[in-house]
Formats: sequence, structure tokens, C-alpha cells
Amino acid sequence: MEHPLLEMTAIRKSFGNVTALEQAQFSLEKGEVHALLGVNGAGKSTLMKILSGVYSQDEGDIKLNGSPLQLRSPKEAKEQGIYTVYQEVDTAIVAELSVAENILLDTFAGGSSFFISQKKLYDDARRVLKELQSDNIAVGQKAADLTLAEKQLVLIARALVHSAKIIIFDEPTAPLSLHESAKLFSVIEGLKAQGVGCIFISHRLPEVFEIGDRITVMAEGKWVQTFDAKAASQEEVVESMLGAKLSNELVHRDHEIGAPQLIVEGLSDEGKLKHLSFGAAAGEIVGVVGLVGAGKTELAKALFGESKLTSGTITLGGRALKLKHPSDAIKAGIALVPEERRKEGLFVQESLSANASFPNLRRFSPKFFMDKRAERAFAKDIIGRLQIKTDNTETPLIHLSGGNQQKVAIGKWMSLDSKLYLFDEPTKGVDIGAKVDIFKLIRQLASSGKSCVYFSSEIHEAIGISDRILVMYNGQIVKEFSRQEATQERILLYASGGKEERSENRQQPERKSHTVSV
Amino acid sequence: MQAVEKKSAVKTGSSPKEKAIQFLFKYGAIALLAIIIFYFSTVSDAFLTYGNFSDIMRSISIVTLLALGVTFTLVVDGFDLSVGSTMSLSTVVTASLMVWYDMPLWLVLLLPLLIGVLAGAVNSFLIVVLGIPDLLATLSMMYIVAGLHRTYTEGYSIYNNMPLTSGGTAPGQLSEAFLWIGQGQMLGLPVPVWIMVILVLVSYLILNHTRWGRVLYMTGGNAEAATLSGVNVKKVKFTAYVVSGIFASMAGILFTARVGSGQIDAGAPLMMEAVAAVFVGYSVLGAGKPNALGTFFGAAVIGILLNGLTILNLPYYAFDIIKGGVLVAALAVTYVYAKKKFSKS
Amino acid sequence: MQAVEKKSAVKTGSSPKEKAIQFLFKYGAIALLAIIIFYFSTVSDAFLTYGNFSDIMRSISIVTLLALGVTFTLVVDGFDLSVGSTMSLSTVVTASLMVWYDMPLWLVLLLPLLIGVLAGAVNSFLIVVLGIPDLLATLSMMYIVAGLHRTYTEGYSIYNNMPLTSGGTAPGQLSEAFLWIGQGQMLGLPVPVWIMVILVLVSYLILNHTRWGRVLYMTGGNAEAATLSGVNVKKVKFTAYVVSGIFASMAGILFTARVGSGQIDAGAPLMMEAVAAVFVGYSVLGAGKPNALGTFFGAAVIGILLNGLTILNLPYYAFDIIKGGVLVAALAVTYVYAKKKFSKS
Amino acid sequence: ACQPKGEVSEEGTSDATKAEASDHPLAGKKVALIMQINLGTFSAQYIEGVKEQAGKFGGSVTVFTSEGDLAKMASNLDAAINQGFDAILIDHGTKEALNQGVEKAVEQGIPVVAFDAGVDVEGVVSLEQGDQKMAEMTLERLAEDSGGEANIVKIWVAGFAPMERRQVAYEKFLADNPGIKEITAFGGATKNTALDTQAQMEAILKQYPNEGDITAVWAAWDEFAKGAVRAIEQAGRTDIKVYGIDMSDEDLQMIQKENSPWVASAAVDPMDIGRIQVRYAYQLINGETPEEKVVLEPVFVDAEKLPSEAITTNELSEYIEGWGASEQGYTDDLKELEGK
Ligand SMILES: Nc1ncnc2c1ncn2[C@@H]1O[C@H](COP(=O)(O)OP(=O)(O)OP(=O)(O)O)[C@@H](O)[C@H]1O
Ligand SMILES: Nc1ncnc2c1ncn2[C@@H]1O[C@H](COP(=O)(O)OP(=O)(O)OP(=O)(O)O)[C@@H](O)[C@H]1O
Ligand SMILES: [Mg+2]
Ligand SMILES: [Mg+2]
Repeated sequence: MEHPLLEMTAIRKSFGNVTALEQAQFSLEKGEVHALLGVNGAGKSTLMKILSGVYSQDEGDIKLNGSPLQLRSPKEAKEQGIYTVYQEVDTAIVAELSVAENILLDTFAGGSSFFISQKKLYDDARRVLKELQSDNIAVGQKAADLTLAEKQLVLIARALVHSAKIIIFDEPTAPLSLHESAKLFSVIEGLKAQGVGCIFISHRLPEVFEIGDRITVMAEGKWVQTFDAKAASQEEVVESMLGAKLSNELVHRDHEIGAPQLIVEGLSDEGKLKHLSFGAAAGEIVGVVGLVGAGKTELAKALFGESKLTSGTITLGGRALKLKHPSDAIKAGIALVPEERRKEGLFVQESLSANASFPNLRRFSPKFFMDKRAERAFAKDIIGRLQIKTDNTETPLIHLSGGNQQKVAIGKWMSLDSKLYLFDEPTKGVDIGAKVDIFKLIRQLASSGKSCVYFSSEIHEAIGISDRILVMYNGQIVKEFSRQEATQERILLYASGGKEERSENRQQPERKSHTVSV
Repeated sequence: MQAVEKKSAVKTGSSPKEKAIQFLFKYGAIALLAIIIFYFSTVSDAFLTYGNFSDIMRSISIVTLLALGVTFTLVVDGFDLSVGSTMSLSTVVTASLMVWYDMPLWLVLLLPLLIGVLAGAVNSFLIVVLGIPDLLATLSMMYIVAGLHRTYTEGYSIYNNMPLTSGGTAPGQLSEAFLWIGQGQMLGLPVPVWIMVILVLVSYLILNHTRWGRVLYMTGGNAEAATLSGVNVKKVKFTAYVVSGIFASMAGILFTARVGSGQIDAGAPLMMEAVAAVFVGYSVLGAGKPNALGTFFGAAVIGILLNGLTILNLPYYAFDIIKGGVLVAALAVTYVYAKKKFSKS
Repeated sequence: MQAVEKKSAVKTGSSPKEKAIQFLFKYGAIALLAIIIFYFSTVSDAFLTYGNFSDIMRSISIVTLLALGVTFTLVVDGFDLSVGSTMSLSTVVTASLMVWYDMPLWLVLLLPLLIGVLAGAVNSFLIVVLGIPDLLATLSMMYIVAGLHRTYTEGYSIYNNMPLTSGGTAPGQLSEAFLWIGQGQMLGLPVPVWIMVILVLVSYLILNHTRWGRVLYMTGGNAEAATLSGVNVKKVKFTAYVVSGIFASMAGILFTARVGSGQIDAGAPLMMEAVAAVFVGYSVLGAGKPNALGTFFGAAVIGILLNGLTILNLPYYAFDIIKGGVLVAALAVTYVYAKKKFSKS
Repeated sequence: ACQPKGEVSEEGTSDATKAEASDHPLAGKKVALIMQINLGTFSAQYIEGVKEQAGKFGGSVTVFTSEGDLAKMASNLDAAINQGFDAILIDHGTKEALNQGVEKAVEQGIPVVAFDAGVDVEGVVSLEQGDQKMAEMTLERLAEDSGGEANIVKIWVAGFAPMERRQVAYEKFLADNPGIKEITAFGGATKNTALDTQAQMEAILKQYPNEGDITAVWAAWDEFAKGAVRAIEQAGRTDIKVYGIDMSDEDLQMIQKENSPWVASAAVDPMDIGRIQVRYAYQLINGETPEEKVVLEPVFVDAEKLPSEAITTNELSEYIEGWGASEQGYTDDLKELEGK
């Protein structure tokens, strides 16, 4: 029999004493789309980075068309025809350069020509964008001016420039709308037809089943199982990913919803937000969902005094607020757990205790001088209450795992008695175990009478935790669901700008359990 | 899209090499200083005397004040290249207030400080409001303030009873009380040393043991997170630059009192030295960040080296090699350690 | 972790204010230069003459070479503070090779370039291998190289038939052929102007029209992306610092040829000026980033201003105010525009 | 720009001379002053001398700054030629850097007068301080004061033509006076020369702590002397005397201070240098051919001769013979021009 296009066997990779991959394996045929699934941190990206020459494996073999291969740099991988669309868009885009230059970026490092003709550059870039049906993107503009989705398309275009043998798509659809995803799939179909092998990583199961031929599941750095996409069911795959059936144990609530607490009316800002009105009661968890780029983060920041409002009012506990700066919001009793915790929420080089005490320093320095004992005591208290895994209040946060860091980002608000908590994607990049802890925490806050607003693009999680769900699309709230009404399909429909009248009959509510994203 | 969170490979030093690096990081600078002092004292009896050390301390007092200001801006992740010029301006203004205008001492001490405040305020306007990066904004200010101070004196240094361009001689003199600040003694130590020690301690207390210090460090560590924790980052940066300006003008006042005249361009050469002192200070006791005690220590190391090398009769032109070498060593220890600690594999 | 790049609300200038800012960003610098030239030429007939302009061009040639080197390091998102010292070292070495050792011209031109390569290599060792931030590494190198060049000459400047410390006089002289580089004329233009123009054009072509240029800009724009595209970022940074060192030593050679002797500390005052030229260059034609033509333009603006201001008989001590003012204006245009464009809602 | 008492008009060009600009052939001339270094009191006084004299002749002065950079100085010289000045004065610099420009000026018929620049072009008047003489004057006094037996510290730096001329005299003097021994020498022309010298001198004093270890300090430049004097004063060492060269007004204040260790200096009045230089320039403008090498007579300033009350260099001529009263460079024509 002919050799498979690609074969990776018994791959091991560790970073210091973290083992990211152990006994990982993967294979790919010509003209096949092979999907790679696994929870956060399962090692998907790491495996692909080994394949693309960013890391080199500690152990294990890679064979291309049956012949063994050592990939020491991204350049060597490219010389073998292996191209990658990286998950973290901004690590691969050079914002200062033009779109055309970004698309043809790989040709600069290894190329042979010395002078570069701008015209040829633009022509080549246009040709590829046309293939992607995205020739509305001007090739001369700076990449910095693109939207996230457009940047993603540029990265995809970059892989298409070359006659690739293998293209790795690491979560390419995360920032794309349904329509844009559909365009991408037709491109992938085209690649298949040309005999290119595609590796496709995604957390959205439906599309994995739509585009994939085979599905491989990874967990904890190991290969778990490989399915035939036509034959397998979504439940099987999820079970294989989690090592257990997905339980709905979260869906328990025992607290009372009280009087209205937050009232927002007609809120608009200078950017994306247009005329939003909603509210949240004491003890209520309100989910705000929407696709990436819908404006959830903007809304959270607007409620926190981070952006300039052009109209609208915010009332909290009966008091109208004028928020010029986050400090006003904090004084009024609002806390924000921001989306990008390392950038916006935490001081990762500083100790846990310094982070925990920071929003309310006055409490820890009654006489101007810091009372370090009180600070440490408080940090210990937080560690206990949130079950943060660390041995010491003075360790810099950079040594904590993502989930534990996120707990600190929440815990730092515990020194204040806030009325309203805003959570922006609090489970982003957090593993399953920590996720459950965080949900519990949010629940606890709600039971003690706080209002919580939960911003997320993980729709099923929002359904799980929220009492009420608002759907955002393009800076507006387009629909409100009670928990009972909310299904993933209905929400997704509104979130991608659709309306229910036309499609309601086709969406089968019982498929809810199939469409799980992890 | 999530951040790639990387855990440090090794938390507690394990291999001997790691341990050695960690030791160097914590005590390297202090060990180095001890060795230097020991060496010089074997070479010359004059070195390890009370008198010589009080002279060394006095000789570093001006640069230390300047460096304390730089420390504050570095703490908030800024950078102030204009301190040298601000010090020059303050030097000539201080002298001119006495020599040209015969002003009372309190005004002579107050007005230069206001100039420092103003310089800091303009710096922060450029940085915070216009959004010009710190380095570039303060570089421009360095030129502007230097030009202003020369224009103010028309290129002259200012000294007692100097002749005026308009004819006649200047009415005033630097008063004894004023000169005492730079040249006097108190309780067995030169007054500039007292001033320096007090300001170092105050800066240390503020930076390491008060609410403000915490806010400054946290702002420098992550301005965005500080904003979202309720800190007005603009105000904090403003404060840091103003403090830096004030320290620079105090350095200028001290310089005038020490030298007994308002020398033109006095501060320019001290700027780089102050920056060097702060960075050598990074490596003290493993702080790895700007800190007041480290800054003092950095200035002291450089001062002691220069003093010792003069005693050794090393030619003056080799001093810069030593100065740069110490700086590289301190930086290497700090950053090689940091790289090990937060290594990206 | 990703940068928060938000789209400008308005892509094509819509409100008059936006348009004005955009216009300023693109043509502000050039308009300013035109106005300056026009103004000076109305004031003095001597200003707008061929002779005066060729003199201005010659006067900026040295600083432009230095600034081109700085441009390369800034393109890769570095910073080279050591160029001034490297230039000083190259100046005295060039002169000494002729005066002390009577070497043939080709060696006299080659050896200083090797010194530039070496300085660049040490810089990149500190930065790339040890991980010391660019600014600090090159600051240390600034001291070390400055010390080295003084030690090399024992503090002397080097001139024809100078007396030697060992007794006797030096055997050599700066040759006519060598001096021609700095003082000669060719096709109606001074030789230094030819050298400058050629190097500016070569730098421009390399940076903007070749593969290498893209690799350099790419590395500076996003080192991680460059790595993923197969660029060896360390090598690229290394190259940029070496190029910077070479430019600095060319500036030193040119200085020696222009001045006819190896002056000590010749480069130190030019460093800041070179940096200023590069930053003024950011604002030319809306580049918003370091670029060779902009750098030349920046040096020219400063040179023309200084020339014109002397014609106006402005006091010499006020020049720095103007220099700083131009720098602030250029920076303000660049960064206010950048802020508008990527304004954080 | 902020000096008090601005009653007298600020620039050299006074109203009185402007009125006659039209009727005298030598009136209304534009003079360019090209300087290598222009900071500090010495330079400021020198500029003032130039402006004063030019003002008296009804001319105006433009100062070109070079910040110590010879290349810039050469460029400034070019600019001055282009801009059509009537005369060019040069202060310091080197022959190699300036000869080309000076030749160009002479070709175009622009008179050039250089001070301490080492320029040698035909038709150019070169002024030079009597550097060797100044060194000799101070050293002789040193020998006299110490009775021929002394341990001295030399503060000197290489790399400047005047410094090197002084060094020649110094070495000859040591050879001739075996009783006088140099125990150590240092010195650096840094940007903060006086202060750095002070710190280094402090270290030297620590090294030689006993009375009599050091008899005297010989400073080849007043910036060095200033630093040394401060260090000695603050260490309370009354046994060490300081001898310096180049005295500016600021130094005078230090010399006059009670119990100052600074006992003598030799110098040419910086204002006089400026004045004389302008006079020669006007001689050249006037078509005369003065001698091409002019040595400025140094004056020995002896602390003992100074009065107890503080004086400035403007009044120094009352106590020190020959100060500020140099008539060098005057001709009858010039006297007449000034007199009007
Ligand atoms: N450079 C690194 N240094 C240290 N640890 C790393 C590094 N890169 C990845 N890891 C760790 O390796 C494990 C696997 O990460 P990887 O990014 O491959 O997961 P993933 O399956 O792609 O997850 P996701 O779905 O969130 O993208 C994680 O525990 C991660 O923290
Ligand atoms: N042009 C862009 N380039 C790169 N990243 C972008 C761009 N636009 C938005 N992003 C990133 O995409 C994410 C979502 O953007 P935005 O804040 O507009 O929407 P959102 O509704 O909050 O989405 P999210 O689901 O991420 O919370 C943010 O992390 C933002 O940094
Ligand atoms: Mg991943
Ligand atoms: Mg968001």
C-alpha cells in the first residue's frame, strides 16, 4: 500500500516540567481533511507547532510520504510544503506591513530574488484573495487596519500562496461569521480536490462534522481515538474528549432573584455600541452572548467607565451613574473581570497578595503605610475561598496556571463589596476543572444577592450558568431569551444576524445535545 | 486566541548552575562591592578611612538625587532623559536668584523646585496627552530645556558679583546659609550626605512601604490592568514625572551650593551616570526592578570605583570602560536571571 | 495576549478635523520645510544659493551617516545609543593608522570598518544572547567604547606629526587622497555629499525594495511572526547592529577626512542629533516608521534650520530650543495621528 | 536673557553708531565669529569683548556655535563665507579642519583673524596667547614661593594645542629645577571638568594626607584650578597652594576669597582678546597689512596685589598692570573710527 502523506508517531514534548505531549500520534492522507479535537490544553497546537517546525519534539518520528523527516525550523517545514494558519492571529500578522506583504510574508525569508517588485507583490496577493473570494480586501492597506476576520483570511491566504502539500488550520473559524466560514469551507473543498492534506482544529463540533473526513481526539497530550466522521456521532466524540459523558450538573440554581439592580437605557458609545437597553436584578445572572466581535467586551468596558458614552444612562441600585473612569465604577460598586486577564486583569510579575489587595489598597494601608500582614491574611483567605492551587501568597502569578490566575482575577474584587460583577469570557483558556470552580463562584456571588453579567461567546456555557440570556449582534441586543427558551441553535441564529421566522422549523430543538462545543 | 501561558521550567533552583545564577542575582552586586572595597583597601591605606568614605558619599550625592528621580519614572515604566537639562536649568536659576536678584533664601529654594514641577508637567503632557513615547518626548525636552537654560544666562555661568551684560556688576552673592547646604557639615557628616540619605530613605519608604509606592509599581507593571483596577494611570504618570523634575531641580540646587556658582550645562553629563546608577541598582538584592536603595547602591558602586581608581592612579580615560563594564555586569546578571526565570523555552 | 488593534471608526478621513490631521501626517513635514526655506530666502539673498545648499548638505553628511545606522536598528525595533562612541573610536583609529603607523589607504579605510562590525557584534551579543534590553546594552557599550577610544589615544587627539608620549614625533600624515574624501569636490558637489546621497539611496533601496528590507521591517514589526515565517530573528538583529556599527565607523572616517585630524570624543554630541533626525524622519510622507529617506530629510530639516537661524542672527544658545521644538512637532504629528487611528474606544 | 537692569541696549550695535552707518566707509560691517566651544565664562567674556569692540566700530557680530565639534565648525566657516560677511573671526579649532575654508575666504577677499586656531594661510592674522610664557610665569612663582623644593601635583590634559604648548614649558622647567618633583598628575577635559577635577583631587588629598606631602598644585587650565581649589578648601588643607593659567572673571572671585589656596594665575584678559581680534579684522577690512602673527601679552595676576573688597575683571586694571588695557591692534584710523 502507498504510504500516507504524513505520519507522526509517539511524539513527546515537554516544556520544563510540563509535559505537553506524550505518545501523541497523527496521520494524514492526500486530499483528506483530518480534524483534530481536544479540550483546552490537550496539546493540539503544540503537536501542530512541531509539525510546522516551531518546536522540535523530544521524542517520536515524523514521516512524510514514508520518509523520515527532521524539522528544525519553520523554514524547513515550509520547504517540505507544510504551511500553517496559526491560532493566535496577532502572532503571525505584521501590523505595520501591507496586506500584500503579509500574504507573501513567507517568500521574503527564503526567497531567492533580491529586489521586490511592488506590482508583482500586489498582483500575487490579489490573485490569492480572489481564490478566497475575499478580493474586497485592499492589498495596499496596512494589516493593522483589518478586522480580526480579515486578518484571519490574510493568514489563510498566506498558506494558499504556495503549492502546499499540507495545510494546518488551527481554529481558523473562531473569529469568522457563518458566512465567512462557509467561504473558507469551499476553499478547503478546493484544496482537497487538488490533493492537499488539511488538518483542521476547531472547538465547533458541527463544522468539524461538516468538513472533516476523519476526526482524531486528543487528551492530556495523548492520542485517544480516531473516528470516521461519516460514521461517528457527536456524543461519541465528546465522550472521548472528556473521558466521560457530558453532565449537565451545572444547571442547578437555588437562589432568589431580587429587585432590579442595574438598569441600562439607550446606551451608545463612540465605537460599536448602539442603543442598548437592559437590566439585571439582584441575585440574577444575565448572560450576554454573541460571536467574536459582536461588541460584548465593549459593552462590559462601557459599563465599567472605560469608554466614552455618547448617549444613554446607567443606573445601579437606584442611583444614576456618571462613569468617567473605572475608578468611578469601582466606587459605585461595579467589578470587572476582563477578558484578557494577563493583559488587563492581573500583574503577572507580582505576587498573589499584591494582586489581591490592589483594587482596595486603602483597606490595607489605613495609615498610608502598607499593612503587609493584613494583605497576606487576605490573600490566604482568598486562596482558601477560591481553592487556588498555590503554596505561597508571595509567588508571582506568572507561575500559576491559567485557571488559577483567573481565580485571582476574580478574587481580587473580594476586598470590595461590589453590587455588580461583570465577567468577560471568564472561562477563556481555562481548563474544564477550573471552569467548574469558576461557575460555582459566580453562582455563590449571585446567591449572596449580587448581580452578575456574564459575557461569553461560548453559548452552551452561557446557557448553563445564566438566568436570562441577551444575544448581541453588531453592537446591538437583538434578542432576549429566558433560560427555558434558550437553545444553542436559536441563539447562534440571532448571534449571526439571522431571524427566526424563516428557519425556525428547520432547527430541531432536540439536536441541542449534539452541538456541544468544548 | 488565549494567551499561551508558560510556566517557569524550574521554580526553585535545582541544578548547581541555576543555584549559582540565583545567588549571583541576589548577592552578586553586594559581593562585588565588598570585593572592590577589600581590594582597594589593601592597595591604599587612605582608602578605607572615614574621611574618604564621607568624601565619596558627598561626591555621589548629586548624581544620586538625579538618579532617584529617574527611578520614579522607571518605576512607572517611563524614562526621563530630560533630568540633566532640568538640573542645569535649576542650577543657573538658583544662582541667578541670589546673584542677580538678591532674593531671600526660601524663594531661592522654592522657585527652582517649581521649575522642576513645570518641566515634569510638560513631559507628562507630551507623553500622556499627546501620546509621544516617553523616551522621545523627554529627548525633545532635553534639547528644549538645555536651550532655555543657556538662553536664560546668555551662555554665562553665574557667579558672585559677576559683571552684567548691561554694565555694572550683579548685586548679590551666594549666601553662607545657602552654601552650607552644599559644603557644610552636620553631626560629623557633610550636609549633602544627610540630604541624600534622607531622600533615599524617604523614596524607599514611599516606594516600598506605602500605598502610593504600590500604585506606582503596579502602574509600571501593567498600566492597563491598573486602569481596570481603578487607578488613574495618567495622573500617576504625571506624578512620577513631576517627582523626577523635582529631584532634578534639587540636584541642581545642591550642585550650585556645592560648587558655589551656577555653572552652565552642569547636568548634561550627569544624566547618563544617573541612568547607569539606577540600572546597576536593579541587580541589588535581586530586586530586578528600579528601587530606591538599589539606586543609591548603584551610585555608590560607581563613586567608590572612581575614587579607588584615582587612588590606583588609573588614567581618567579608562574610567568609562570600568563604568560601562560594571553596568554590563549588573545588567547581565539581572537579565540572564530574568530570562532563565521567565524563559520561553 | 494579542494586541488590541481596533479599527478606526472612520477609514477615509471624513470630518474636516480628521482630514486636517491626515494631511498634516502625510505632508506636514514637507510643507514645513518648504515654508522654512521660503522664509529664509526672503530674509537673506545668500540663503538660497547653490553654494550655501551644497555647504548645508556637506554639513549634514556625517550626522546623516550616523542616523542611517540608527535607522537600521530602529527598523528591527532596536535602539543603538553606542553609535556616537563607535564613531569616535573610528575617528581616532583612522587618524592613528595614518599618523602613527603610516598605513596604506585601503587598510586605513578597512580597519575602522572592522571596528564598527565588532562593536555591532558585541552589541548584538549583549542584546540577543544575554537578553539585555537594547537601550541598556547599547548604553553600556556607549561608555565602554568611549573609554576604549580615549585609552587608545591616551586622551590625545591625533594630528599630523604629533609628538608621541614615547618621545619623537609620529611618522605619518593624513594623505591627500584620504583628505579628498572629506574635503574634495566631484562633479560640482562635495565628495561627502556624494557619499551621503549614495548611502541614503542604497539604504532606501535595500529597506524599501528588496527582500532583506522586508525581512528587517518584518522582524521589527512582529518578531514572532517573522520567526514563524522562517526568519532567523537573531541573525537579523545581529545584522542590523552590525550595519549600524559600520555606518558609525563610516561617519568616523568621514569626520577624520573632513577635519583632518582624529579628534577625541567627536561622535558623542552627534548621537542625539542622529536620533533626532531619524525621529523627525518618521513623519515624512506619513511613513510613521523609521525609513532612510525620512532620516535624510530629518537631518536636512535640522541642518537647514540651523543654517537659516544663524542668518537670522538668533543667539546661538537658543538653537537647541528650536531643535527640540521641531522634534516635538514631528513627534506630535506622528503620534497624535497614530493615536487617532488606533484610538481605544 | 533674563538678567536684571536692562537700561543699556542689549547688543553691541548701539544706536549711536547706527546713526553714522552711512557716512564712514568702515561703518556697518558684518562680522562673523566662528567658535569651537562657546560655553562658560571665558567664552562669554570673549564674545562680549568682540561685540563691544565691533559695536564701537559700528559693526554687528554673528556668533556661530559648534559645540566643540570641528566638523560643525568647518561647516559654519563655509556658511559664513556663503552668507557674505565682511570679516571672519575664528576662535580655536585646528589647522587641518579650517585651512580649506580659510583659503576660500581669503580667495574671496574676506579678511580672517584667527585666535589659537593654528591656521597658516597667507594674509590671515593669527593671534596666540603666550602659552609658554604663562606656564613659565606661574611655575617660576611656584619655585620662588617654595624655595626651590616642592612636591607638586600637575593637572593637565592632552589633546589641545595650547595645553601642549604649556606642557613643553612645564617639562623644560622640571628639567631645570631638580628640586621640584611631580608626585602625581591627572586631569580630564570632561563635560563637567571642574566638578570631576574636584572629586579626583579629593581622592588625591586622601592619598597624601600629611602636611607637606603636597606643596602645590599646578593647573594648566583654570577649570582644573577651580576644582582643585574647592577640594583643598573643603578639606581644610591650608598647606597647599594652587597656581593656575587662564583666568576668567569667575576665577578672580575665587582667588580673592580670604585664605584662598589659589595664589596666582597668568592670563590674557578674555575681553581683550576679543577686542584685539576685532581691531585686526578692521585693519584688514581697511586694506592694511598688519603682521600675521600676533602674540598676546599675558598678565600675571598675583593674589597679594588684589584689594580686600571683591572686584571684577573690569576693575582689575586698577590693581594689575596691563590688564584690560591692551592697546594691541589699534591704528590711528581705528581710533578715529571709534572716536566718532
Ligand atoms: N511554550 C510553552 N511553554 C510551556 N508550556 C506550554 C507551551 N506551549 C504550550 N504549553 C502547555 O502545553 C499544553 C498544551 O497546549 P496547547 O496550546 O497545545 O493546547 P491546545 O490543545 O492547542 O489548547 P487550545 O484548545 O486551548 O488551543 C498546555 O498545558 C500549555 O500550557
Ligand atoms: N482587527 C482586529 N485584529 C485583531 N484582533 C481583534 C480585532 N478586532 C477585534 N479583535 C479581538 O477580537 C476580540 C473580540 O473583539 P470585540 O471586543 O470587538 O468583540 P467581543 O464581542 O467582545 O468578542 P469576544 O467574543 O472576543 O468577547 C477581542 O479580543 C479583540 O482584541
Ligand atoms: Mg491551541
Ligand atoms: Mg470580548
